[in-house]
Amino acid sequence: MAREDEHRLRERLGKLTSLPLLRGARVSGEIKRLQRQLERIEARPSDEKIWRSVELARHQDRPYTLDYVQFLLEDWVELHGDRGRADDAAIVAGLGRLDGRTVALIGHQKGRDARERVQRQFGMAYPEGYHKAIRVMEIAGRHGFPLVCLVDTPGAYPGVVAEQHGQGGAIARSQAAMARLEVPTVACVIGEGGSGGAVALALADRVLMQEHSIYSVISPEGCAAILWRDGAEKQKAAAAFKPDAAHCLELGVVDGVVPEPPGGAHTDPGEAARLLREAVVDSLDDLEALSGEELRRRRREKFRAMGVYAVNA
Amino acid sequence: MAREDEHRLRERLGKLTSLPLLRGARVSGEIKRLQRQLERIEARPSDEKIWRSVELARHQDRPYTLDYVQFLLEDWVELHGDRGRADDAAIVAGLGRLDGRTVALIGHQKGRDARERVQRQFGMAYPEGYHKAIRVMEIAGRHGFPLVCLVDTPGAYPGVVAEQHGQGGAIARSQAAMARLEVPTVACVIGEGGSGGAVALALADRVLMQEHSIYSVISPEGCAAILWRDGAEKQKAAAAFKPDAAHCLELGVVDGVVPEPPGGAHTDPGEAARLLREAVVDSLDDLEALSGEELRRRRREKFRAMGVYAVNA
Amino acid sequence: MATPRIDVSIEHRGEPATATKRHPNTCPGCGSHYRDDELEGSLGVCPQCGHHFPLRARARIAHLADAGSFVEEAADVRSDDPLGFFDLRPYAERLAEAELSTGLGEAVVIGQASLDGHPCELAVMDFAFMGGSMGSAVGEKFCRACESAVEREVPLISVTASGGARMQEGILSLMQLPKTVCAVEDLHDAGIPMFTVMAHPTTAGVLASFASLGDVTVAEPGALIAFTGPRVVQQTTREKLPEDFGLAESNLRFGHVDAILPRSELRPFLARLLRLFGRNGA
Amino acid sequence: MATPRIDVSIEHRGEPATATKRHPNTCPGCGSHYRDDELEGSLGVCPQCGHHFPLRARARIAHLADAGSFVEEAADVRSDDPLGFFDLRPYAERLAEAELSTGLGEAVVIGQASLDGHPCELAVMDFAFMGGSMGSAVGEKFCRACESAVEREVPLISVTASGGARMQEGILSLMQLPKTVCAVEDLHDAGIPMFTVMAHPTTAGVLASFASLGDVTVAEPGALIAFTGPRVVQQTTREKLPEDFGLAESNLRFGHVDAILPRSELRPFLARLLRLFGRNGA
Ligand SMILES: [Zn+2]
Ligand SMILES: [Zn+2]
Repeated sequence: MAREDEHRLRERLGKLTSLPLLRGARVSGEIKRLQRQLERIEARPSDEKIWRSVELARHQDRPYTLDYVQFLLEDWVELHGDRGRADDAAIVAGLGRLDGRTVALIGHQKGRDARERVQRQFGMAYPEGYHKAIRVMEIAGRHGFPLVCLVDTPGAYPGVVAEQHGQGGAIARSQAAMARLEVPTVACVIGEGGSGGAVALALADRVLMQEHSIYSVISPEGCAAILWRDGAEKQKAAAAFKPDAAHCLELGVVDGVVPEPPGGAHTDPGEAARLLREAVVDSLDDLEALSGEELRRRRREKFRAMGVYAVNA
Repeated sequence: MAREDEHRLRERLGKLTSLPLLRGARVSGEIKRLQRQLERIEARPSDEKIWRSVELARHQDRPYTLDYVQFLLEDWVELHGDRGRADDAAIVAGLGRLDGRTVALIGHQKGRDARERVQRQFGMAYPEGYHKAIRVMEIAGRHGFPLVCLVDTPGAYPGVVAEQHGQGGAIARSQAAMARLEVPTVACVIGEGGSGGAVALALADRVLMQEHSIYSVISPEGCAAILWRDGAEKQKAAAAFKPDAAHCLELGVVDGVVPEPPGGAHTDPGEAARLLREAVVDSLDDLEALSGEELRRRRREKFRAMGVYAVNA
Repeated sequence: MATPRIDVSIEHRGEPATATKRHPNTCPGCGSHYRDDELEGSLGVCPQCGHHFPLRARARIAHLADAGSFVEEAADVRSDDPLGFFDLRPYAERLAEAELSTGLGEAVVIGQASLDGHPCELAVMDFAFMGGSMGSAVGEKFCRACESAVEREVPLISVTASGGARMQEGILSLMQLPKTVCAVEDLHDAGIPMFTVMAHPTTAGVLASFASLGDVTVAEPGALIAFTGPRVVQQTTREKLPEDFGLAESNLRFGHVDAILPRSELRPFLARLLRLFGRNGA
Repeated sequence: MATPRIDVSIEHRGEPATATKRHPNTCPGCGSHYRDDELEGSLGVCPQCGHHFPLRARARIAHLADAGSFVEEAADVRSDDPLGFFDLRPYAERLAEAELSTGLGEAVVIGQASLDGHPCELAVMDFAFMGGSMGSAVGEKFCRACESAVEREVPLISVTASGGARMQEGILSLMQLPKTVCAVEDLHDAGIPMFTVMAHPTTAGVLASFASLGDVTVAEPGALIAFTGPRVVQQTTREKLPEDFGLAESNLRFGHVDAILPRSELRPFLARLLRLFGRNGA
């Protein structure tokens, strides 16, 4: 399997020099990073490794969005509220300076202790959270601030009021707002990238995943309950739908994998943040070479090309 | 007084030929209409006449927005909901064909009987009503449909939940949406143009008033209660702040007065609708000669110039 | 509250796991039973109580498109099996079975048509094909419908019926959300209108992407329209659900759809919209 | 419910008509009394309980602007009396009295300044001038502040304190809503940021126009921020009002402001915003 995997990645590396987004001096750094990833990923993750990522992605000590904000940004100003109904604490948004430039940052936010978990609904946003995100995206667009999104949610909040307030429409409109932006956008999955609630913040020019994060259409438990009719088959489900970073990269769903300290991001949050910062800044440096119109066009083209289907002869 | 008034109107007529919005063939029609108005308005309305307009504007049989829709539009399709929380029945919005062109129409809607009055909150919208309006304005903008607004509200709903949902911000954003549109916009006050709740739908290229409608910053009762400390002084208050069409025209707040059948619009709704239709269509015909950008620029300039102030030497 | 982890799932209103299987031609509203030709004659609407039975994609197209006007597009686009997905049965087997039982290549049918003489593009989903779930092929076909509409400068009419994303394609099925959103944004930018008809059920990934972005949105009576369906909400939050949770009627009240239309009124309504949104009002 | 007809009014939280007149230097929060110089030294914040006394426009500018940096603009713009308005007293007399008692020409002071070295434009309202009500002169001066900010490509900082529209100018005062909204839209289009500081009270016409359209909006603790004030809501709807109805804290909870900042933190916060929104992050 290792051979096959290496081949795939080398193939990706081979394509890289012709990728329109990566040009000139930046390409060499990009290749180096991918080569480092290549070295780390010696084999396609085993089923056990996939499950280990699920556990690490949900680890209770894993750094959350506001932890990374502390490491990444200067002059952080958190912005609150959707200007309509609420300030949803499951999504945080604000402005700060990253490597000398002002960026807008939006991320899901889980709670660290029991009280905060309830206050932030375990990182599961209501429509109000996505409306707040859209509002801050519009500020970014108006003032030319690049947008950085950190994705970390089990999914959008599955409640009565959330439905009444239009959960589906809010997620659709958050993606639409990202599809319209004419500023550089980078998203990174830093923990759980759960379904629509996650992708609402991930329609970006560059989508990254931390090494031990997961990105999936459904939770392993949910998938097991529906397809195996037994929630306990969650490991089997995860092995089948492959939410780990290596597979997402292989499927072309994400543009890069951000390494974590050995043992996972929670073992050394400072180092995890340093690695995240490097990846985000490199991506922004690349993207800032392009006009807003060009960014938008390429962003849409990228997502337009996603998926694997057959064409019957 | 009649002399002075006639002088003012004639002065307005004199300026008309140089008004940049009215050019070529349309000007003659415009002048004719103003001349007809001039003939109707023989004297500055007396205090009694002002109060008569207040009563007619609020007359329980006065045609409401949906009554005019019946007369004005073909292929009417009402659009519902703010896509976030509610469908506020105090504002109706939709699409229809007016004189061969598709327009978006938005208006306050009062109820005719007790049940409907409650359902429509006496024509006093919640923020949700303004959000619905903004949504339909955006559809108009996207597809190049001219926007027609019919204004008829005692004011925005003065309730706890309306405040919690952001009444002030909603009214501000509805105006802002109108300030951004690049399609022709016409608003007509068809009854009560009460305060912020009214102006939220009236930041238009052309603002008209029906002859017996009123347009005011506060209700006569409210003004009397505050300034005279006695709500019963409402007639005195109305005489002082002059909410009638003639005075609004004189102050440059509205661009034209739409005649009503003798005795008021409710005495002959069909004729009132015919006169309204003529005024709206004429306005649209004029405005459609201009580019979207030009419309927006002139619209903002018009409102930028509103107000009377002194400059101390 | 335990941490809920599910938010995309395929589920079916009014069909508890324990219920005895009802014959598809028996009305869940009033218990009347119909022959196939009876239901066809009534557009799948129960003459007794007005219940709207699911309408298959071909039947929907036959109803909406002017006779002989429909020209199917992208019929050759089929699902692949990128993950080699295998739950209780292989995905490939499920696909083959769906194709056999429905006579369709995928859960959506797209193509050119005219309605009341107005040229338009149709994208019609079919719940019978794997619960109308959205995988790569559905996403691709919807995008092609958008592009065909843009190219021919005609409005797009989209009829949705979907339990959500197609889990068997893993993360690729989730990517159909941003993919279809981008296609709709291109449509918007080109000034092409999109009208959405939400049939039962319109849920999860489809609701959270293209279905919510139409210029005008109407729903069929009684259709479930929810991002998270009632069973999952109930299981994860233990909340008491309102009687009409997630139904079209509730969605109208909460401002999410423009109208609820009985099937018989749908065609004239769409014709009216096509007149209104036609170039130069034509 | 009788049909309520009021929705713009000047009113004052915590000042029922029947209350005995409190000395302006007596804290309504804790009853402490201060000398003028004591309050000046504490930026008008009660050292005992943190209550924020109203801050006059000049004092606010002295606090926010770098020493000597403020250059007033449009000081010559004054109110006129277009309606010859006369209630219990003539409007002209009220204006003269306001000018005498406040030393200001109008309820807003605008001008160029720098804050922590960052050039900016200030538009600061003063509640002491006829309740901070917005007439033609206030609207005009606010628009000029926008234009000055656009011309010099510097951010606009707007501090609001207003009971609403100035009734004595009738419909012309209402027209200041769309007028100032247009000015802010021009500002937005030019890419110039606007930061809004909502002081007590920010209500009615001002809240329903420019005050709500800033890029970043902060409020002072305890400030009343409402379109319709509590007294009118109570009178017209007979609803029971929540304890914190319309207060800054309630507005934060309902998502209408970005933050509540004690006056001592306002200047560093604005300096941070000016750094963030500076050209090239400078
Ligand atoms: Zn039945
Ligand atoms: Zn105190």
